[in-house]
Amino acid sequence: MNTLIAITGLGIFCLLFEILNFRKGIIPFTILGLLGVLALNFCEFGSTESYYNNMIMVSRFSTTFSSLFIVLTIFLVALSHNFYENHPTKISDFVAIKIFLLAGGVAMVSFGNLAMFFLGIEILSIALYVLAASERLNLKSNEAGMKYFLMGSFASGIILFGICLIYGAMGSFDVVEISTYSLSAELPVWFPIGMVLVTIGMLFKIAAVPFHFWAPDVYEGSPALTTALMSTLAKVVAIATLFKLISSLNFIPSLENQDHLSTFENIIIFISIASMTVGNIMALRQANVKRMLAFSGISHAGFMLMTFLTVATSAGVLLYYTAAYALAGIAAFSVILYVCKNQHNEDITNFHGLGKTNPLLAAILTASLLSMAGIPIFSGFFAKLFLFNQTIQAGHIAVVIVAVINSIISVGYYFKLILAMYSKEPNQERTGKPFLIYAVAMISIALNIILGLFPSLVLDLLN
Amino acid sequence: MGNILNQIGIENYIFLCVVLFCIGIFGVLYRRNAIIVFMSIEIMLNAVNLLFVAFSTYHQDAQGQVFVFFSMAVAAAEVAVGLAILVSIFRNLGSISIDNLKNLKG
Amino acid sequence: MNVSTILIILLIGAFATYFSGDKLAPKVALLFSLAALGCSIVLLANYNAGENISVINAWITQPKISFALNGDGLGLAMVLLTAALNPVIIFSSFGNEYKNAKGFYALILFMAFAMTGTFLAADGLLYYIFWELALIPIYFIALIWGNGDLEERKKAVVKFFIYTLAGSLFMLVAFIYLSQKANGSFLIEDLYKVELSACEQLWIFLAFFLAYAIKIPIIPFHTWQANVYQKAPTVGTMLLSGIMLKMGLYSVIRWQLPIAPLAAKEYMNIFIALGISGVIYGSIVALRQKDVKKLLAYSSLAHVGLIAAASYTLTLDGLRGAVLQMIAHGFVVVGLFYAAEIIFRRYETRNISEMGGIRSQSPKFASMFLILVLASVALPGTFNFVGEFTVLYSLSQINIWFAVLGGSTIILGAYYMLKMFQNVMLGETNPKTFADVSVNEGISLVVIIGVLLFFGFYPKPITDLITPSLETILNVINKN
Amino acid sequence: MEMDTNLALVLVLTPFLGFLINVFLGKSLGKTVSGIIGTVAVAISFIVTLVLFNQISSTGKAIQVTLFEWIQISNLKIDLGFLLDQLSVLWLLFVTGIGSLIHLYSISYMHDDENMHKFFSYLNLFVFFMITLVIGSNLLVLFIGWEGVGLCSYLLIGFWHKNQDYNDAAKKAFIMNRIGDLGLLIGMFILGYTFKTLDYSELKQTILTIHYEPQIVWNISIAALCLFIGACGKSAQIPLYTWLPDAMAGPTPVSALIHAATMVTAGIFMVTRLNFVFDLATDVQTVIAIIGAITSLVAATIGLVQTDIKKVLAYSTVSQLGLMFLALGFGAYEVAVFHVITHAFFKACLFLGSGSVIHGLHGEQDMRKMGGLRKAMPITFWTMMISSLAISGVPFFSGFFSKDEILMTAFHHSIPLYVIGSIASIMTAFYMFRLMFLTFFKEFRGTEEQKHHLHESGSLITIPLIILAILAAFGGLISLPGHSWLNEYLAPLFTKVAGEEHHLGATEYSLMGVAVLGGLLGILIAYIKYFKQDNVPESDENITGLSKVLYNKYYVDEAYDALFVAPVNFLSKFFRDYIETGLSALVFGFGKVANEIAIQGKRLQSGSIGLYLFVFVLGMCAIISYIFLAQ
Repeated sequence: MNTLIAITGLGIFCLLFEILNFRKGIIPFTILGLLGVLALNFCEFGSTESYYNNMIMVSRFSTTFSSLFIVLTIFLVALSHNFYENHPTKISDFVAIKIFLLAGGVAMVSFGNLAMFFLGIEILSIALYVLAASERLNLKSNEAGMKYFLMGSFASGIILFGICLIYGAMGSFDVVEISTYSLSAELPVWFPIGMVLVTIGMLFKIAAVPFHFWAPDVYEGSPALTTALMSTLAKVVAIATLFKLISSLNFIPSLENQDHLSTFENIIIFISIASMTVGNIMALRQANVKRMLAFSGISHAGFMLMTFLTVATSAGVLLYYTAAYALAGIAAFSVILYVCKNQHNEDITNFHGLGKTNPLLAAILTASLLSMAGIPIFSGFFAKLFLFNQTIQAGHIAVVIVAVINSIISVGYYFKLILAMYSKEPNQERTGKPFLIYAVAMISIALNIILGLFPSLVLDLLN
Repeated sequence: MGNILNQIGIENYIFLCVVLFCIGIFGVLYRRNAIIVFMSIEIMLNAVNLLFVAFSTYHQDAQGQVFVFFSMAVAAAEVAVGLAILVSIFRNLGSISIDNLKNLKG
Repeated sequence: MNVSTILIILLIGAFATYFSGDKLAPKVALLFSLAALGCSIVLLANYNAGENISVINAWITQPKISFALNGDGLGLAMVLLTAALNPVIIFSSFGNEYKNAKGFYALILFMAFAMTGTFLAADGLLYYIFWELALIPIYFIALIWGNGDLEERKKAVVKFFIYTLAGSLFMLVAFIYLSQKANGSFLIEDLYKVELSACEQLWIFLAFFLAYAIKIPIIPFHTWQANVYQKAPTVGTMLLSGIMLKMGLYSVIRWQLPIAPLAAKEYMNIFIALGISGVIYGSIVALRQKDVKKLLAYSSLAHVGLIAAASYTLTLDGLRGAVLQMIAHGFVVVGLFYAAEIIFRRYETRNISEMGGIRSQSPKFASMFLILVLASVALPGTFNFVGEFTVLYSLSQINIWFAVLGGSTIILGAYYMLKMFQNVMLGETNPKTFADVSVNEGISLVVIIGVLLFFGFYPKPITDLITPSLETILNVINKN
Repeated sequence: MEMDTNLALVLVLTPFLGFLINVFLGKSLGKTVSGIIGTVAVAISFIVTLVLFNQISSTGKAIQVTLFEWIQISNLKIDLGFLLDQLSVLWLLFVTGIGSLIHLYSISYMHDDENMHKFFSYLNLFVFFMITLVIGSNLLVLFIGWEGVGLCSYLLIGFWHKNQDYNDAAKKAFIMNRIGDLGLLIGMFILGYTFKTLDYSELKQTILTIHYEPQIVWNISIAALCLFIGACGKSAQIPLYTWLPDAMAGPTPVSALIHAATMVTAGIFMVTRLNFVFDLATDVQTVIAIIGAITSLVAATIGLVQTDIKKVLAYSTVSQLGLMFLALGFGAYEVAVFHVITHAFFKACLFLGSGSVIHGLHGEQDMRKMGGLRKAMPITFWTMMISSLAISGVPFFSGFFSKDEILMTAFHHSIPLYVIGSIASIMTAFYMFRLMFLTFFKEFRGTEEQKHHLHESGSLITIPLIILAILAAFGGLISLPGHSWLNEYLAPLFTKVAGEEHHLGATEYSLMGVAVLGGLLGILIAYIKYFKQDNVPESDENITGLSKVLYNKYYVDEAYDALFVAPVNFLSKFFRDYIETGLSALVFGFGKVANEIAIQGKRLQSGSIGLYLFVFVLGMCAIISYIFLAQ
């Protein structure tokens, strides 16, 4: 709870700083602030209380995920220094928006009431619409914003309808009450329908097939930093929320009662397989790196969805996977931000010869890509390992086989980028070594590897 | 209130709202003018709001009606952002037909 | 002092090499590889003294993955092979100038680290991790420092990487499945204990087989080999053919057979036949190769085919012969590739037709090359003969025809190797001048030849080293 | 015991030492010195052999020396050890003896060659391996020597390595030998897992004590057959004989030492060594006899028309070897051994003589360009004449006794083979004297300046000739019909009673007569054809009819090329160009498919919001209907 308040306060402060005309300080201040928030969040760690008659429920799940979000936001904020240095007027707004977005995210994982959940989603989405369209004069950015906005609000319409039906069925928005009702023998059919609608809405947010079409376009169009944000923070928030929604409303058991479970699981399996496959295969032929990562994100969404086959036990795995994925993503994007700083596009050609001009960054990008591809000692590998382990335990070995085949395909495009970096001659000289970018890249990849070497650190938080 | 509902029956409200909602959806699907698409989305939201109210009466419980305010506020905020984007698109493109937004693809 | 020391040395070595800068890198790398060799010899001494040099530490609790290294005879033998070849390989590269040498040598050491780990790992997942790690350095070595047209090279290398990765991922699935059966543990002992139905065993066996057949390679999974050997820098080729192939063969013995013995027994003949057809196929294809490295690639395809066939016999002789032959082949193939490199340094070509008449220019080199050639065709008195004899003998126990067909390597091998020798070394004096072998080059070759001849007449130390652990593995195989 | 070990080691290692010295220091030592070193090294082993011979023939019991365990195989352990018994020592005697003579000869013969030290190092290496082959205590040690001598013959045939034809000959020799070696290996395997040992003495024990189930007998026959294939390879029997004539590409001393006296007899040695195995495989013995007979005949017929002096000798060697195998086929091992020895004497002498001729004519080998050398090089002439008489089986020369015994044995077992053998020996007499007449009689047909330089070779060449000639003349004494020293000496080796002493009855004498007459007949024909009518073989192009077929060796080489080499090469090309490419195309295929799908997929990602939302709604409806309307 305090975390949420603190974050919001921080956002407001950012805006104030602009007014007090104290731009220089914004980034460091925010980072410090966020670190403080992180500390605060750790204090709440382990405690499970609910505030404002169950509007917010702080639980182990919410705190751990919130801290992940905060860490990611710290990185993103740090990156935005370099990103916005050419138009300083924007900086406070955009930092502030990111902070509010974080607030939305935290609200989403720690909701105790569907109203809070809806609010959170909307805060997040609206912030994202703004960020996506934030380059006013760039048509691409506008288009991205528009597409995201239209489809996003459509999706929130669906979600709202779902919530409404749930309410109709249960007569309450309170998670606890719903979860108790949902176990009762006979339920109006609206409840599952509502749940499914909400799920679909969330699947849109995490860009799972067939609700994924927006992702590549929006990722490509929006400013690189926003893309980074979407593909890491936003995706993680969405998947975490969906997970919490399904687990905390006892949706699975209630389905079991109406023996819809198998059908629901089939849906999940289908969607996750479809997402992996479509994502990976589509990524093969992409020239634009952001677009490629969008598709890779879709496939990762597919992987993450596999955790929904074992909701009861796989919170920790989900956390680990998201952490690994997001950290790798941050590292990758920080390099992309550096490379494509003054390019008008993010084509793979921009990366030619990076291995010669900036060996360190090239190494980091390689590492993060390898992590996404699931090569050992990078946490991406262990994430996949634990995921497969879980899924095989649940007896869905077929899904694992498909997943394996997919991770083979994925190597194909991840290595296209690596090849470009190492086997081509540099086609531009890259000047300057922006400290923050290097720092973020190194820290995030370091975290990624540490996670790989000591997976238990994170894994046991939720087991 | 309750008795009216008893006469009419909640199902009809649901059907009505579903129909409205679908109208909204179809609007979104088939209209190319961004403004009208917005409006269709609004229809969807309002259909839901109506259903909220209906349910809240059905359950004899105010939460639903409160929620409607939430959703209205949120919708307003959304549309504000949306319109802002639309304006800048209009500035750059001179049109607000969503068919012109096909540069990002493949 | 336990086996982890050697890993640490190599890892530190990799970093030290990278940070020592391009000038020093080769020396530092050599230094550390020698240190590793020394360490492994000390370990061998301790092991023979009956000291326990294995390591086991808990690592990940859920699922139970432990950092377990198993220093038994078999593992040590392979580690010794790696540790002994590594300095030779590094030293052999001193004649060449590499741009960004620090990265190059660091990668070599890192690869040595990974491969050593693979040979030592006693935990399924740890093993898998090392197995994958070994893949990355060679990828970059071949990609960045390789030769030939870039696009071609890229195709070859990426194919190699994806292909091998594809194989090993299925192995990973198999491991996970096994660990489920072994209630969550990846430890090799637990995996050995797992009771599997025949059907399960078959699938597990096939999953492993895919990984190993691609790595070894057994036909028809060998398509990556020749191209990568040709494109990679000779050092990379040496690492690949000298040590990395042996990872696959070693794994067959250490993991595949004991874990799925029923399947191994059931389908023994099929897999032996595959291996042997590899022998014949490889030899025949080798006959008409224009590129020395490609020819050697196919020749080693033939040899490893024989080794694989031997290990699938599930007899003590088979396994022992396989291991002996692995080591012997490791040395001889490194020597041959090095010889090819020496010629390349002088003639700037790997095309056999552009060579010839070297013997009259550099008799020393010619003689050494001849010895290597003879070793690779398993002339008695060379280490390879010991291996090949044992291998063929074990095959003859299963079915005399296996021995006959496998033995055709004696004839075909002699055919293509001598043909190659004749076209490369003999004939009218070559117009291009061939500077006599330098001291550095000489040393590497002499060391290799020395090893081959010594163990050719006195293989006992190695046999005594490996036999006990092979027997234990056999006991696991025959437990039911 | 200790003493014996040291002796054995000295015996083996001195040639090896010589090899090392010549390899590493040869060039600096200078030609003569390296030559002397080589010769001395072999001479020493010869002396050692004499000592051992003395000891063994006195004590009569074999010396077994085990150095250390070599190869461990679960059910049979293989030591690196030596077995010095009557057979091996006897073999050593002429290997080292003739070896040292030929070394001596080579000092002068190779003196003009820049790589003389290399030549001697190879020769020494050869002797080393030959000794190993002979005194190995088990089949695998024999195999070391077996392949080792093969290697040396490869090196020496290709000694002038700038000439690719020679290299081809060398390669051919090595590979054909390898075919045999595979057979030998397989034979070993079968013996190995049938009797759990490869050690001669143990093997003998087991085989003699074991009681025979059909399976074992079968195994034995198969093993025997495989071993015989091995012997065929080394000893140039049909079908693996074609390498020997080509091997004449090597320097003449090599031909004398390796391809006449010693290495090619390794097959006979091996069979004799394993006589207890072959005795149990009677049908295999028959095969051996037949193949031997046929080989001797075929080779002899080819020999009739050859014009290259060394080729003639080469084919005669093949045919003589055939005769030896004929004897082996009848289990008359001692007879075969006897002929091996005598043959070693006179064939070595002949080769060296021809060498001296070639030397005198500066490398001319074509008999059509020789003639009338009798006056120019009398010693060469007389020595060769003696040897020719010996090989033609003229009475009281060594060849007479040995060949006669073979034919007698043949007569006792199978008349047809006897006939074949006799015909072969008649031919032998003919072509040998054809050679003699063409080379030494009438007047010189070479160029003027060759004629000008004609001279007798130096003493280093003539002395060995003379010694060998003497041996060729009187070598027969070691096994006179009636009371044969050799048979008694070798008796302990053989399981069954050594070849029953032919008590010289009427048959024997008549047989002798026939043989002698045959020999004389051959000589006579040659005399008439090449002395009286002194016609000279036509130059290659206008050779016709049967003689053309013979001159081209029945086109066997061509046949082999067509049957084996060509198909393999075709296969190799086919695999390389089609299978390989096909396989890799298959692998790349997966990637291609994925990419194709991706390209199609990009179409769907058309950028139109309408479409996206449409799919969205579609998906939603699908899901809901699947869950709720499905049942």
